[in-house]
Amino acid sequence: MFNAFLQVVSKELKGAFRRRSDILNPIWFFVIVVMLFPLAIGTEPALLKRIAPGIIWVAALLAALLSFERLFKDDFIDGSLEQLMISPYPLAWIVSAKVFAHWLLTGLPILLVSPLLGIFLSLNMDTYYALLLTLLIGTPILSLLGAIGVALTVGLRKGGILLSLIMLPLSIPILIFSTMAIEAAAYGQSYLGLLALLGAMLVASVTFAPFAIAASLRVSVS
Amino acid sequence: MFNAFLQVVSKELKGAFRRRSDILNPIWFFVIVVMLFPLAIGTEPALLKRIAPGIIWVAALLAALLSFERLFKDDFIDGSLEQLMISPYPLAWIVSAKVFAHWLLTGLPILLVSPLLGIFLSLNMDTYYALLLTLLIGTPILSLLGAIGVALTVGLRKGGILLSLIMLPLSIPILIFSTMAIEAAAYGQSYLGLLALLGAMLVASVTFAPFAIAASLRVSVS
Amino acid sequence: MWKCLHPYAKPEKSYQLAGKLLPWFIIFSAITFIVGTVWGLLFAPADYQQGDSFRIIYIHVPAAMMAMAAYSSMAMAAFVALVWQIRLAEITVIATAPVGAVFTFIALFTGAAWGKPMWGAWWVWDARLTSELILLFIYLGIIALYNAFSDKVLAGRAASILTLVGVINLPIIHYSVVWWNTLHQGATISKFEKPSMAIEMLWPLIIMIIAFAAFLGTLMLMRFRNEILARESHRPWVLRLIETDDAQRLQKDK
Amino acid sequence: MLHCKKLTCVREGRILFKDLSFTVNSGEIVHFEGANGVGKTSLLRLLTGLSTAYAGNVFWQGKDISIDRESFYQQLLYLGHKTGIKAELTALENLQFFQAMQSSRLDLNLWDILAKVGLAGYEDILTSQLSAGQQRRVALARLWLNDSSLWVLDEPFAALDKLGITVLEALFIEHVKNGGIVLLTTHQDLSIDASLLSKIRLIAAVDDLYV
Amino acid sequence: MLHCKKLTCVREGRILFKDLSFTVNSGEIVHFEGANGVGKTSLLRLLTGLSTAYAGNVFWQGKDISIDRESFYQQLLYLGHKTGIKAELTALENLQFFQAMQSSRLDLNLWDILAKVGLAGYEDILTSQLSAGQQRRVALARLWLNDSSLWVLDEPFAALDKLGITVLEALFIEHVKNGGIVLLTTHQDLSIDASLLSKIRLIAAVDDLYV
Ligand code: HEM
Ligand SMILES: Nc1ncnc2c1ncn2[C@@H]1O[C@H](COP(=O)(O)OP(=O)(O)OP(=O)(O)O)[C@@H](O)[C@H]1O
Ligand SMILES: Nc1ncnc2c1ncn2[C@@H]1O[C@H](COP(=O)(O)OP(=O)(O)OP(=O)(O)O)[C@@H](O)[C@H]1O
Ligand SMILES: [Mg+2]
Ligand SMILES: [Mg+2]
Repeated sequence: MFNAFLQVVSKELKGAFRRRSDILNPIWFFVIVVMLFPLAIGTEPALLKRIAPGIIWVAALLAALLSFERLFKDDFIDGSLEQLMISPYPLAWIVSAKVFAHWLLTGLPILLVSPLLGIFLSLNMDTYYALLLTLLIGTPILSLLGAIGVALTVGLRKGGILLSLIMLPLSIPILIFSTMAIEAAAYGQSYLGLLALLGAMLVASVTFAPFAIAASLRVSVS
Repeated sequence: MFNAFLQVVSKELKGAFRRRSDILNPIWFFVIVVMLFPLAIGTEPALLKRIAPGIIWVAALLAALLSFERLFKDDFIDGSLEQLMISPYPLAWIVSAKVFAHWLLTGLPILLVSPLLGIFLSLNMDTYYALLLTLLIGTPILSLLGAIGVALTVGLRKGGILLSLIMLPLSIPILIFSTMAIEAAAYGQSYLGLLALLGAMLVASVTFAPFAIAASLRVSVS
Repeated sequence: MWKCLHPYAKPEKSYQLAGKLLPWFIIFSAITFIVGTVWGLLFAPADYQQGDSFRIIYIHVPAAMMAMAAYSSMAMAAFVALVWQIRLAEITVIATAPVGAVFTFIALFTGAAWGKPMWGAWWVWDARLTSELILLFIYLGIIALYNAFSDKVLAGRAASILTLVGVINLPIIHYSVVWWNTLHQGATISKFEKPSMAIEMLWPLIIMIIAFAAFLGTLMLMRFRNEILARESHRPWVLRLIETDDAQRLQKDK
Repeated sequence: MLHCKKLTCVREGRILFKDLSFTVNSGEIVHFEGANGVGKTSLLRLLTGLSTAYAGNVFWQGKDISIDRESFYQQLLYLGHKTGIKAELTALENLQFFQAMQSSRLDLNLWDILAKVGLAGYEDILTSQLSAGQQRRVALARLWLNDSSLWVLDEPFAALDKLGITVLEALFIEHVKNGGIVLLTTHQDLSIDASLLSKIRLIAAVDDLYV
Repeated sequence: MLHCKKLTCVREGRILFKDLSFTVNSGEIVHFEGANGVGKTSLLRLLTGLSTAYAGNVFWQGKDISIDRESFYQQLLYLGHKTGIKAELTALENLQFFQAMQSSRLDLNLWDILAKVGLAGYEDILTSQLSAGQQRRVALARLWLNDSSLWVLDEPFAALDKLGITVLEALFIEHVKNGGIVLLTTHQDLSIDASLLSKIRLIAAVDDLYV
């Protein structure tokens, strides 16, 4: 059973590496956003520093939102999703693997490029650490919640818009807690409480989301 | 021949209305971005006002970037693109129709929701007019340039990332000129020169882009 | 004019021509490199403000200039490729792109390394820096597009189209960033644009620029030859070439 | 043993079939026939549990399939119009995944199987660059890999050339001789011995009954 | 009259066919045969000008098709593996678009044509909700609409039931009797009179020649 998990993850990763774009896209999206903002808003370092965490988190959220459509859509179109649904393993377990792979492909790259962003947007060390921690805890939650939304909408033609309608309210709390934490860090205050809150949300979503995703898929792929 | 143009446009629109998401998505994306920023950055009106034009234009650019993949991709997958390529009308003409429809579905909605944004981000009247004008001239250029990128990459598996890599440099001048014009407006200066420049770019791209798009399609769909 | 060039539109002929030119380019760039480097690093006087760190200019400025020169030659080749449908011109385009990208990267890297002591930051959103960064993206886009096609003939054509679209945009980008930037803040770079450079500093710079140009030519020729061989690898003339090459090597070994 | 009890299928308010009951024993090939749009695909999807019937139940070895999905799916192989092949992986990688996920026959050499379906020499080409028939062959290669007893195949012969069809029919016969079940739809005639083959013909309701 | 001169097709460095020349006169049906992956689809795409040959030319009425595309395309109808039907439009809307774009027969009643392809009653259902065979029927309905003389059809019978195939064959015969040309691939046997039908059989190169 654990082997099945690994197989699904490795297939996803293989496919993504083959396509290349799936890996680079989130990173690239980030670079774009971070390049565009100074160009559009102006180049005062003080201003940039002020809005940097917000920009980065909004970018992370948008990047997540964009990559979600892919999460089950391609599999739905080519029939692999059906095949996963009739595999002899619990569907919740299989989708956990898919969500994990998705996080490896979207959340992790964002973490990895964040030092670069720090330089471009002239963040200081403390702020940067807070940013990193919130991204580390927040992006898996985004992936899990997003997957529910995708699972609900995958069979529908009008998927895209519905997805973001569903996703947005779910993800706003994460955005708010995270930017609060980062701001606290920027002012040298403690932000452990906020991190703990985010952590609790992560635990809850890891526990319950897979079942919600599996149930949603059974409904929408029929 | 003009009938063919209208037919293509009306087919696109019909399909989009059927899917619904294609119409609402850009608007919705806008609303999200504009909602998220105050949440992420903080709600000081002075700061928001300062960065509002930048945010709106970046959002417009991202929305355009996201919608581009759709421009030829669906048609490529279901074979309609091939059919358009063997239609008895000049391909440059047909793709103009598609780009025009695309602008109606992405550029126009952005224009239509912009008053709302103006209110949300507390823009004053002059700035708002400048914003509207730059969006009016700038978004068609984006659609035309983007279409070249999409046409080059539509047959490729790694399309997504390549597209934004190609698109980004092409769209930066528009972003810069537009935000410059809006800022000039905010300081009460004249921005006619900048608008004229944008207008010249629009004329140039309307003239040349269709041929570049047609040539690219002949290369990448084969 | 194109008539007289026509024989060279054959891959074999142009492969040989490039082969004949190549040694001269190598020799010339080697000599100018040595002269320029020695003069610039050892004999040119130190800057009265920046001390010895200014010497990075001898790499930075030539690299930046060649980054643009490479693009101009690509653009011309792309135009020829698309209008006259000459495949060798396409080959020129993609033979040049990676070289240009590397020069651009060198300019960016040396600039950033210079900027840290001078401006106190690796990166500022200055006009020149921004347009150089965008140039790098354009290069990367062309290279990535070329590599994304599995059919190299189509790939060459696609890359040529993109190059041409890029060249129309390059001046626009240039001016847009210049204006954009001057609106917000004084040109950061202006303090280095002293009315004139000391003549002892200028000469090595000019020599280095020539050296970089010759080096650019060398790399272009080499990659051009490689690309032709790769594309024509199963044509008789290439097979013959490999045979004779092997034979010569065997003789040398003996 | 597969048993359907009073299946009714409704799509978009139109009744496709009503109170359909039948039993398939091991060792049988069942060919579902019927004109385009009569409901063959819909029926097969009901049998696999991918969609749920408007009314009625499907039983596998006497147990309702919607109750213990996992153990039913251990026995099931379904190939639909959409084949579930990843276009960005090679033929070999696709098969490796299926072998690891759904087969207990980990000993089989995938290269041999690819050779059997006529794809020797194409192992390392992305599936997207194969021809229509070759893509279907990649999907069908799973039949050789698999040890599940119930095969549900929706138009397996689509895009396949004659040689391919012959090879496949031989495989079906071997499978049912080993006690398996094959349910398939196709618009082409099967050249399988009538003793192994039964046919179920779906007919469009004369009066379009609306629910 | 369609004429090919020394066509060579190379995919991924593999020669599919080399120096292929043939001429098709009006009033002929040509059936391209060959195993999966031999290059039938690739050949048809060359004939339509959708892809460019590695070497060789295609002439329509004596003129190279890559020179005056528009007037060639006035005479061409191509249906590939992918049918070019929009899933989010209804059958009727799809046909309306084709009628407006590619046909001069604006007088025809689309409802009649839909009835002819067996889709009466399905006009207003989104194409995505039709069965596989019904979707293909929507695409094939274009044949009734069209007045172009050259039909290039890549596996038109895929997913089609027997009745559908019979109707289609009759249509082909009518088309060539009116002076048209039909080029098609299919893995099924055609029941068309041999006097109208010619076959071109592609065979895989024995030694995989690489360019
Ligand atoms: C990443 C950072 C940098 C980039 C991308 C960059 C790019 C460029 C470019 C494109 C040129 C134009 C070459 C030409 O005239 O054709 C240039 C010239 C020059 N750069 Fe930089 N530069 C950077 C940083 C710096 C720094 C930090 C300094 C010095 C403190 C510097 C000093 C110069 C000088 C003196 C010239 C020659 C100016 C002239 O004569 O026109 N650059 N650079
Ligand atoms: N997009 C592509 N890129 C690269 N190679 C391709 C592509 N499509 C097909 N090929 C290769 O070209 C060869 C011929 O493919 P083609 O689709 O023409 O075959 P076909 O005769 O139509 O087969 P089928 O009967 O399966 O439809 C195959 O070996 C295939 O691997
Ligand atoms: N996704 C769907 N949503 C709604 N109705 C559908 C859907 N798919 C099929 N139908 C309807 O159900 C009916 C039966 O479709 P089904 O795909 O089962 O036919 P089929 O017998 O498999 O036909 P074919 O031989 O063409 O494959 C059709 O009339 C079709 O309109
Ligand atoms: Mg079916
Ligand atoms: Mg084919």
